[in-house]
Amino acid sequence: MRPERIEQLIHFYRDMLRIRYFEEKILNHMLPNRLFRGSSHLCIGQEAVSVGAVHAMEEEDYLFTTHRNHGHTLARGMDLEGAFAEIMGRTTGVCRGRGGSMHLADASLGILGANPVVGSNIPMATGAALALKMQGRKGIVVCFFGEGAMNTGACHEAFNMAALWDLPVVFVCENNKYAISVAEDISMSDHELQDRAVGYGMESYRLDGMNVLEVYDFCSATFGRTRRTSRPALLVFDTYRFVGHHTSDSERYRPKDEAIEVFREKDPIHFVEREFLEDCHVDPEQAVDIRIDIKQEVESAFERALEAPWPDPATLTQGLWAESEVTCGD
Amino acid sequence: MRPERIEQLIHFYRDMLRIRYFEEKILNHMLPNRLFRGSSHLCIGQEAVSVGAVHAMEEEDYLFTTHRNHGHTLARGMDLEGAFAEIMGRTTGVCRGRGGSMHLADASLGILGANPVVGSNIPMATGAALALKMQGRKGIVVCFFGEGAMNTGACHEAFNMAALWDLPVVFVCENNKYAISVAEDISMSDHELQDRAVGYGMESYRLDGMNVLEVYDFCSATFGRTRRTSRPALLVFDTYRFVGHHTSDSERYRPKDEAIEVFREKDPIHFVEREFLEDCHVDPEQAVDIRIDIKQEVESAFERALEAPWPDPATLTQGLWAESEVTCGD
Amino acid sequence: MTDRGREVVFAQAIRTALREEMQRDESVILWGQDIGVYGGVYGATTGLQREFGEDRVRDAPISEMAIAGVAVGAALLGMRPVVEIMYADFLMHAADAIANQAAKWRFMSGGQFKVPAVFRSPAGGGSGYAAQHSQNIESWFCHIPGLKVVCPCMPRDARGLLKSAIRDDNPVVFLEHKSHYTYRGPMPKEEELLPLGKADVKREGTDVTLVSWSRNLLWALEAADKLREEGVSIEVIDPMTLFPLDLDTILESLAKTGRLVVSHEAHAFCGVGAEIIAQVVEGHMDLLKAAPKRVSAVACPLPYSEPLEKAALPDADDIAAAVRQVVR
Amino acid sequence: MTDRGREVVFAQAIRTALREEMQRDESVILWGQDIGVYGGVYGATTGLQREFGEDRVRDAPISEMAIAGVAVGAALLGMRPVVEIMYADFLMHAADAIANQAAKWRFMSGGQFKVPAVFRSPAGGGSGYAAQHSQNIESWFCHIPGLKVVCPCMPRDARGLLKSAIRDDNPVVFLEHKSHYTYRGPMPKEEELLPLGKADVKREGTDVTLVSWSRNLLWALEAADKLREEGVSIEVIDPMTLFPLDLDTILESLAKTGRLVVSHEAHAFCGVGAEIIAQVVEGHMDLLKAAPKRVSAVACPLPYSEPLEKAALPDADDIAAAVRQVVR
Ligand SMILES: Cc1ncc(C[n+]2csc(CCOP(=O)(O)OP(=O)(O)O)c2C)c(N)n1
Ligand SMILES: Cc1ncc(C[n+]2csc(CCOP(=O)(O)OP(=O)(O)O)c2C)c(N)n1
Ligand SMILES: [Mg+2]
Ligand SMILES: [Mg+2]
Repeated sequence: MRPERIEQLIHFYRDMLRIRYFEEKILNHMLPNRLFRGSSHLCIGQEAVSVGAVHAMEEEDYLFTTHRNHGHTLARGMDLEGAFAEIMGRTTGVCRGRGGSMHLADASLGILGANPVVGSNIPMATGAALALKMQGRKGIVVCFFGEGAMNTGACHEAFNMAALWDLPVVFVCENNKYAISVAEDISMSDHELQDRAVGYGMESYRLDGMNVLEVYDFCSATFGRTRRTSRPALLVFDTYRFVGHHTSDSERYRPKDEAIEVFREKDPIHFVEREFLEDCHVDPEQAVDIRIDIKQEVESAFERALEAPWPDPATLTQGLWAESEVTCGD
Repeated sequence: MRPERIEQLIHFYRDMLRIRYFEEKILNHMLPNRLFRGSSHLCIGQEAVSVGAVHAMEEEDYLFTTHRNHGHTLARGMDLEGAFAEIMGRTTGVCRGRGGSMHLADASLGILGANPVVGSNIPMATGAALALKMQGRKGIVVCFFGEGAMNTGACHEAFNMAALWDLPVVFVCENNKYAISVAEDISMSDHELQDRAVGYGMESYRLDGMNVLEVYDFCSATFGRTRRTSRPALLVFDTYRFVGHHTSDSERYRPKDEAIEVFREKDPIHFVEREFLEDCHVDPEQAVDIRIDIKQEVESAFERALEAPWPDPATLTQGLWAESEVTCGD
Repeated sequence: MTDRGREVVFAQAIRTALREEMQRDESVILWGQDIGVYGGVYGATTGLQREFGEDRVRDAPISEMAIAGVAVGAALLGMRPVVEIMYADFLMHAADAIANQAAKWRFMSGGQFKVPAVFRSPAGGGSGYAAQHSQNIESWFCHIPGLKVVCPCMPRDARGLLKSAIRDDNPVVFLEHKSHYTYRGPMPKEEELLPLGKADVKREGTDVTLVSWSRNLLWALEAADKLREEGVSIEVIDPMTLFPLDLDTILESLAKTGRLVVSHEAHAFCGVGAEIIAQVVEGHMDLLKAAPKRVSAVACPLPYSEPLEKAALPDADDIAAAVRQVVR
Repeated sequence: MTDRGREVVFAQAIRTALREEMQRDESVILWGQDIGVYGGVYGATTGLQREFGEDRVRDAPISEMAIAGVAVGAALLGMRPVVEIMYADFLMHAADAIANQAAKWRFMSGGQFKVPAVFRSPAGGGSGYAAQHSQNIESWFCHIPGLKVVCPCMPRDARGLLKSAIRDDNPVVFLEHKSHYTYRGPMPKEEELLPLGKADVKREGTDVTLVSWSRNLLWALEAADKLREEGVSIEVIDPMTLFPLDLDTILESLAKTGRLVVSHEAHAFCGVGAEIIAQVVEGHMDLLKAAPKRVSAVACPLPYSEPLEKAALPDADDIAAAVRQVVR
């Protein structure tokens, strides 16, 4: 492996760890200590897709995500403290505590938002791509969603419109096998998800979502093509969610050992450690150092977030209405 | 051609003429004389699909249609007078004047209704098929819609559900090339409409919709298979609407001669006369007699409808609420 | 009725109604996301798939338009589907099927068809699910002729009303409060049906008529308790069914009290509170000794953060303050 | 303003607003079904595709969810989409994009984004389009914080308000009446912007305040003319924007008249009429000398047949009758 490639891999490794530790903090600390409300949807097991795909994006690109957004937003560089604070509902949160875990957004990073209404981000991403195209800008939009979202009418309508209007958007479907408790075979008549693009004449591929370099390489190629041609594409990545759908999932719907077994075999972080770091002769000490380093980074962001103030109820409706610049005659 | 086949053909011919004359009455008489309100959507040019498909249905089957429903409802045997009266808004109309042209329904014939909200009949037909299946009845549901409806989210969601749950419903798409003014290539990214079924693993075919016997034969086979297997299917028939989208269409969107040329070449009624009646050596006099006969039938139904009373405004809200049989304890 | 029954949680009351009706009538069938093995995200259908099988209790894809539209079609042919839309916010995806189709199919056909479908959905805030998982949009469906709308609070009522809704030959939107599934209350052992369109006086009183429903009714009762100590006697009315609305029960109460406060968790603007006040003043202004008052959510999307959400939603203190104003 | 301008039809006023704003601002873009060559089913966009090209004026597939959802996304990145939903009834298919996304995106992000999208749609009955092509559901959108809702009647107002709606940085639902596109009225030649949220007194009067909007305003004016002959002086107020509602103008009028009638074509139950009455009585009951009244459509889906449709919809006679009741 070339040195730049090894550098890249280490970079990905750090990012995947950062996401993992962030979410482990939510699961192991924030959950038992009731430090957040509603529910939080973790992507433990899916980090390779987040990191591989997001790193294939350019600065001028935009992304839309879903309720399961920590991987995408952190990979794109969302401030850890701002993300933690948001999930805690603090005023220093990235959305000033208005959104919470399901709604992380950061305009400055091109994160146009997380949409927990399943499927509804797909037309919105398509619209953002239309804006880029009409403005003659060179970015593309990357839209993440789960396999369950492919059954929504919104998905279908947007796929057609994106393909019809040649819009620079890439749809990244993370097939983690479940939509809450509902496995693919209970909700989809056909399991070749990439075939859903056939009726729109849209390019589509199905790939392994556990190998971060493969995800990165394929996304780079696809994003690049979309950037050049302004044609949309669908990428379906097979992955797996190791933890519950959200932080209060009984997991009654899957065999007890399924997650453990898939984890043992396929954890995308172990995968990097095993397959690559060993192969590339990276010093194991270096991996340990990285882990300690990232863990520390996450911990300290968490601690700072915890000290942040709560929003002032007097500011409740602030920011609801945009000040308009309309000046009316007479 | 075997004698039964000739009989059948003559039967189809009569039915197609009945639809044609019915609609010509709307176009040439009711429209200039303002005998109906809102708009009426004519299927002149599409009669072969209506007649071929509906005759392939069994008595125990049900059908759902759209704003463009005269072909389907009349082929299924809807009373001409009741249909005219409905379009005139009379109390003797099939829906007591409540529905009008866009809403023809007749429960006694298994016509579950016409749905002018494009696409919305598709989940409803799917639901009716679910009912048949759960009740262990042997019928199937035939759901008609235009190619424009395939772009609706409702269509997508219902296709998946029908295929997923193995429901006895056949989706019959009449591709008449336009959705109001919008041609296929302006609204659909891919023009192989039958491919829209691929993503659901649903059987689908694209066929000529101008040859009534071919429509009939293909539908008979498909409906029969769905009846036996309880698996849905999609049939796309290529056809053409010779008149405007509705009775006040400027038709600005298509070349002036397009309709005339397609009509000259493909009118499904001429087609029967030319290709079959000649081939089958049916006495031309017999065809003339049939035309006179049907025209008379349509005329007299129209005249009777015209004499029917208007609904009494005092009955306005009648029938809104179903009387429930719930008896509640003290 | 003498048997108050045992205490059950709200979810159990819903489950009981579903179970009883499914046992009674084969045509009652359910689908919705995660209602099978998972038992529904709020546990309202736990065990029903095991008891009644995968045919009658189906997990559905994330396809709200079809979940609702398929229900309408199945109802036309004699089934009694009771579908669950996981959050009431997503009724917006099912709005065409419910408000354009289910509500109108019978009328448009001149009375040929019936649409005995029930659309169940958890609504409301209070648990930090933020703006897109917390709405109360009962007024949308009340605005559409052809639909009945039910918003129960007490477990016993929920069971009795859901049973009636299932047997009703008209489409019913049945809204449950998502932060209320673990609320406990008595439920009689024997079967009980409650009529749709009949309000219930939850607390008798003579000074003020306080109308409230769904989980918000708890805050109304709390305010009534509080104010009793201050010497104000409040009659608390739970309409339970919002359409058709039982105005008579409210008017009867107003004849005694002359003072009206309506409180709901939904936004005020074009909410059901506005309708109740309008109906009262239009026909019966003479009954009023003071201007009526509404207590409802602050006009903004519901925020996630706890102090903000608390500030946005009405509570017993807000209601008590409004009551104090009308008795002043 | 001195120049009353020439007479134009309502459709022309809409077209003028669109054209002027498109000329002024490249980021104004349109899509919707049949708005290109066809010019929209009611002619509101005739010629715009020819003038501005197929990129800025796009025919859309029958995909209301995406028509609206794509608008939200494009607005986030600085475009000003003005989309047409062919009939307001189909806003139900777009309800999630409008009410869950457009209305909330800014708030949920803590104010990071703006959603300057306009959702235009022909609403209303009166032409025999029956139950699924005739609804007035302005109250649905008024109920959702984060949306502005505009329902103009006069061509001049429609143009001035649509221009403001397009320039507004918040999402606006802009409802036009489908039986009203050929209604003629004066429109000034020069550009004119009218502020959202400001009512207009269409007729001054001293005895009764009559609030009405959209096409129904014509019946209100007709009733006012009729009653003038009977010696009743009516002040007719057109709120024009329903959210935010200009209550002040109504209250000012009530301070003179003490009598209120609200008339709209939408159904009464949870309609905007209920809201106006509720706001008036909640805070200002002392202004009222008589019980307020609503005049609106009969509570059933709109029937097709002419005598039935006429019976179902409010008209000048119904309004006049209500006014006579309040002045009695
Ligand atoms: C329109 C809509 N319907 C239902 C839900 C409830 N819900 C939240 S997440 C989820 C499952 C989503 O599955 P998938 O798209 O595969 O994403 P994953 O959670 O697996 O990442 C469901 C049904 C929702 N949020 N939005
Ligand atoms: C949901 C919805 N959107 C828009 C319309 C307006 N509309 C009525 S018919 C029609 C075109 C339908 O085209 P297609 O499905 O091809 O059927 P056709 O009219 O050609 O038979 C449209 C857009 C509608 N009725 N419903
Ligand atoms: Mg999934
Ligand atoms: Mg067509």
